[in-house]
Amino acid sequence: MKTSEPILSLRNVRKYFGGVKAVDGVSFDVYPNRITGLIGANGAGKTTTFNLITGFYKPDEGDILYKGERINGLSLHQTFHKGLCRTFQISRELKLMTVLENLMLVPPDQSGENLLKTWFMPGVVRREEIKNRDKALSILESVGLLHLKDEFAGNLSGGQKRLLELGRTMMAGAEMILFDEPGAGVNPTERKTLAARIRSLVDNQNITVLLIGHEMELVMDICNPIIVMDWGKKLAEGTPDEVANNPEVLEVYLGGSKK
Amino acid sequence: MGLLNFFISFAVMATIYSIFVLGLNVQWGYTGLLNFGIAGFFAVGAYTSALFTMHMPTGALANYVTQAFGLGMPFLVGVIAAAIASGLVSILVGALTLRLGEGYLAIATLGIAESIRIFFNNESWLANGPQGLVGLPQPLHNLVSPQYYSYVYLVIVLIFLAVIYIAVEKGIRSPWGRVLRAIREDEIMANADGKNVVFFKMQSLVVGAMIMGIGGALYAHYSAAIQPGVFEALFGTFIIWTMLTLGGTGNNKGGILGAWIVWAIWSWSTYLIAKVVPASFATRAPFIRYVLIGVLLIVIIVRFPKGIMGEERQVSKF
Amino acid sequence: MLELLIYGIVLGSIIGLGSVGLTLIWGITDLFNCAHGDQITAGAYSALLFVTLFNKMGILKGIVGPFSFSWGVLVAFIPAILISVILAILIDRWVYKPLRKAGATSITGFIASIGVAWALRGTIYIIWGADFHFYNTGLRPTIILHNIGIKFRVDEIFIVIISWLSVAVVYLFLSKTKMGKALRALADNPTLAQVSGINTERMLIWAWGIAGLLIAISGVLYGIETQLRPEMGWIFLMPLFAAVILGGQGSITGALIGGLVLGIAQQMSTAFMAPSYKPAVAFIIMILVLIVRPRGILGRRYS
Amino acid sequence: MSILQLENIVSGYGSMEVLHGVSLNIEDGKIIALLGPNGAGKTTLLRTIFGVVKPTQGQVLFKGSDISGTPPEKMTKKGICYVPQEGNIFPTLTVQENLEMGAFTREDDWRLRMEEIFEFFPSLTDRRKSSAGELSGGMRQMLAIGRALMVNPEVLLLDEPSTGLAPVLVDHIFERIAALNKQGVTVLLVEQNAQALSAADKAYIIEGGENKAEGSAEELRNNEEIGRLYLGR
Repeated sequence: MKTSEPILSLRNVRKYFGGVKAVDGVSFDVYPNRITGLIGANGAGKTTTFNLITGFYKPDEGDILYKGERINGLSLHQTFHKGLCRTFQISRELKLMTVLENLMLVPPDQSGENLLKTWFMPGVVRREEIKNRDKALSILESVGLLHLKDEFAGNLSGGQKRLLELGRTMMAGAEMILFDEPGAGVNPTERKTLAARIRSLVDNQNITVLLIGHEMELVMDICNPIIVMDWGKKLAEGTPDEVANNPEVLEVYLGGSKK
Repeated sequence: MGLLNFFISFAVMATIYSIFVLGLNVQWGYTGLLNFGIAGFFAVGAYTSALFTMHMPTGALANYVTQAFGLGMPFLVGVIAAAIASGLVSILVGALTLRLGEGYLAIATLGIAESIRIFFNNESWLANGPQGLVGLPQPLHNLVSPQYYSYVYLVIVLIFLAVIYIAVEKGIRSPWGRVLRAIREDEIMANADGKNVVFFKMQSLVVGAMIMGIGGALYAHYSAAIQPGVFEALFGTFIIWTMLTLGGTGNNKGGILGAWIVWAIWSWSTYLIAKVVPASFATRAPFIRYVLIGVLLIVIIVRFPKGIMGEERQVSKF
Repeated sequence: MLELLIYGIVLGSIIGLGSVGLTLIWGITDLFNCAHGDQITAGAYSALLFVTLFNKMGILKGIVGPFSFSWGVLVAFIPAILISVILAILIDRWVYKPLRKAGATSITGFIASIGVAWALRGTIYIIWGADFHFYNTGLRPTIILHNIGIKFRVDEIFIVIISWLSVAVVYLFLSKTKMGKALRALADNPTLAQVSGINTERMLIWAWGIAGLLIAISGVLYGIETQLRPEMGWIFLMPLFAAVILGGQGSITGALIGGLVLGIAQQMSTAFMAPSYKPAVAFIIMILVLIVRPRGILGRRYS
Repeated sequence: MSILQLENIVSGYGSMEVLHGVSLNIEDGKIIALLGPNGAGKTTLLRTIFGVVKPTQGQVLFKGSDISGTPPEKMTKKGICYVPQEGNIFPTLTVQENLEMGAFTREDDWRLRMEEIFEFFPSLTDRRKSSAGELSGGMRQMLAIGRALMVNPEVLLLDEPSTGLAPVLVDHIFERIAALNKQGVTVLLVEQNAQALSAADKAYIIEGGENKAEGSAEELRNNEEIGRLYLGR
């Protein structure tokens, strides 16, 4: 199963908030071109783990290695520039900006982000904008939001916001994407389409995915391996079958009624 | 003739206020930075330009006026120095406050502006303390006779307004402005999209503050006299907020419109109050404006939360 | 130094009392009320109105015990509180309620409250003018403790006791009574409070009423300690904001501690720099604390 | 006999209409599940029943009398309680104070009732004095339901009580809901997950603010089209 070097490694990572051990000594590896699942109950520390990886929080202890490089202590925008892109549990979109603007914001290091260049090198800025616009339009077409390109992002439905989020990760040109509950608030049927799109990101664009999910059918279907967290610790790790039959996981997480 | 003169001096002040509104719009309208300390940047700009362009007092005057320096430089140098000084102060303010939440930023800037005013009031060695500075040089003043000077100055401030307007519009409609608006909408999201939020907020704060510094300098040279009392929160900060809120937050044209409307109400009300109110009450009459601007602000907020002109749907130009 | 500490505690108690009402409204409605200071001014002047009236009528002119103020001032507390409570409730009905209905953000409310502040101050200027006023112009008796070499005014004992008593009453009200708990519930989660059968609009009247009560008391105490002028509340607002932020949103005990910290720091600072820098000291402390503890000393929030 | 009836409800927020005419019939003593995709208007429907949102057309009948437009603070007195999906506890209040707030509209003594609720959710008992914000997800959900039960409601409206819980806890919550129902409480349960069907007597499916299907839990489970469209099968 371990065909290559891990792209991301956590080594004994801890994060405490006051007295609460949100993440309590977690270690795992994520291998390239796979969808690794991260499951566990609310409060198990999954989202905090994401926040630690992407630099939203600094770990109190332990190391986070991305492609062999220690990245703990970098901030959110710095990990983005390393090639890590994340989504959020509750869709966040830039509400009073259009769908197209939401995507055009994403490409890193745009020369038009330098105020002096917007005044003195308008030609360069313009050419780049046209390039980014065309890329954004083609992504919108592929996720099926092209007809909404001039709509305010805040006016999209729950499912459309998830698609916009997906488009955003495609726009980022990231090597690894961390999805925080991409299926939340999406009905079971739409969820299947979403799963297929995530699958195709991995298969066709050599992207690595780490995914937090609550919907067992989604996670069991597309993730391998799966990591189970409970009370800030890693409880189990393995293939979907191994996890589903792990007695400890059955007891504290899945319960008897599940397969 | 009197009415025309009145109108021209009204227009000069409305134009200067339009410049302040543009500065605030960069900070609040496009980035969501609650700057309640405009008066502080206003004061820094005005005093810097005054100190750069005036000469050190000599002779008998030196006994009554103390100031740290007087470089006697040209008007334009004063304005540029005002922008730079105001920008530097904003970097200091930003370093202290930009990591705080939005409400905290508002109160911190309010406090800093008050502190700046207290500083100018207390430290007489710097700019003559509470008496302030008088006799600021006026550019091109020998071009026309003094009673027509406002006409010349109106042209000068209009040129400044036009240049600043174009520069701000260029910036806002480019990817730079897009990042600012993204920060306004959702800071964390902008950060997750790889933008260095603190750095961009700092840029917005500094650009806005430099514009306010220029506004302060233009005001100082027009009135030719400044003292700390001018830079109180009503005249220096809240009237500008009223203008932007009325005109339309996040819309530069709307902001300028708001500046002209509010300043019209403000200056006409002085005139009207003076006519209507009996002479025995004259000392208290100016305070009717306090009530007026207060009630106006409430009515605007309650009736037109988005202002006269709202933000356009598509801001980026590509 | 000890003397400055005592002055600091007096000032801190007044700041603490003033900021409790502010933090209460902030906690419950999410509104940072910029008019709080000017409402304090209005409270102080409403008492002045009645003190002047009593003096004209020639009643209640006797001085209370060892203090500097007359019985008229003590009696005037009652109408001042009434006026302040009604004013607070009316402002909420006329300004903030429409904003709530329109779903406006707390920032919008903050800007509107600036409008309220200016309107109130302008009105006070128009009625009473810009001059200073005093409740009583007589002597202000002092106590001198010779053995430790400090002196303070007798009034200050009264001020400290009333401040602490008022804060304690509000604290007990919020933690022990059903109405108090409902107010805290409303601060925590307005929608759920409504769902639980709590009439939120009626509770907000209570909240503003309590704020009005505290405002009047702190206004009159502040007037006894110093003197009355139209900007008194606005200038006072700066340390109040700082105290509330130091204490953490909605925390009563936090506001009191924040007030004491600021009062002491401000008075102590006069040993090193000009007294007119006192407001600036408040701000520097506030910013420093916020950098270390972004939610204030006692502030906490759950997701 | 039906305890709660919705007739052709039209409602929404401001100019945005979410429900375009939904009818439900909730029988006394049953568990009714309300299923449908995200954005179908399920939460809006609960909020409309409870008076948080006022219907622009149609009627909500409780025991035969029209209660549409009654403000939410009066609903608990009538015997209807509502547990929202998110923000369903007061985080800085203690567990006990949370329950006390549930009894806000009771004028009689509610202490006995509080003890009954602690018996019903025993794991809450040793956390009485803790701030509710410190509880785990499962305990929060129990507290939220406990708060609603303080007034002995006849009808309980639950909005996705299983969200974010471990499957093992979901089983537990559904088991408690069934136990409540045995005590005679009528439950209207909004859910996305198909598991709700096994707990319910009857289910309605709504989509796009309109009724799509209804039937016994059994019928809907065996209907292939519904399974494919709404249950992700």
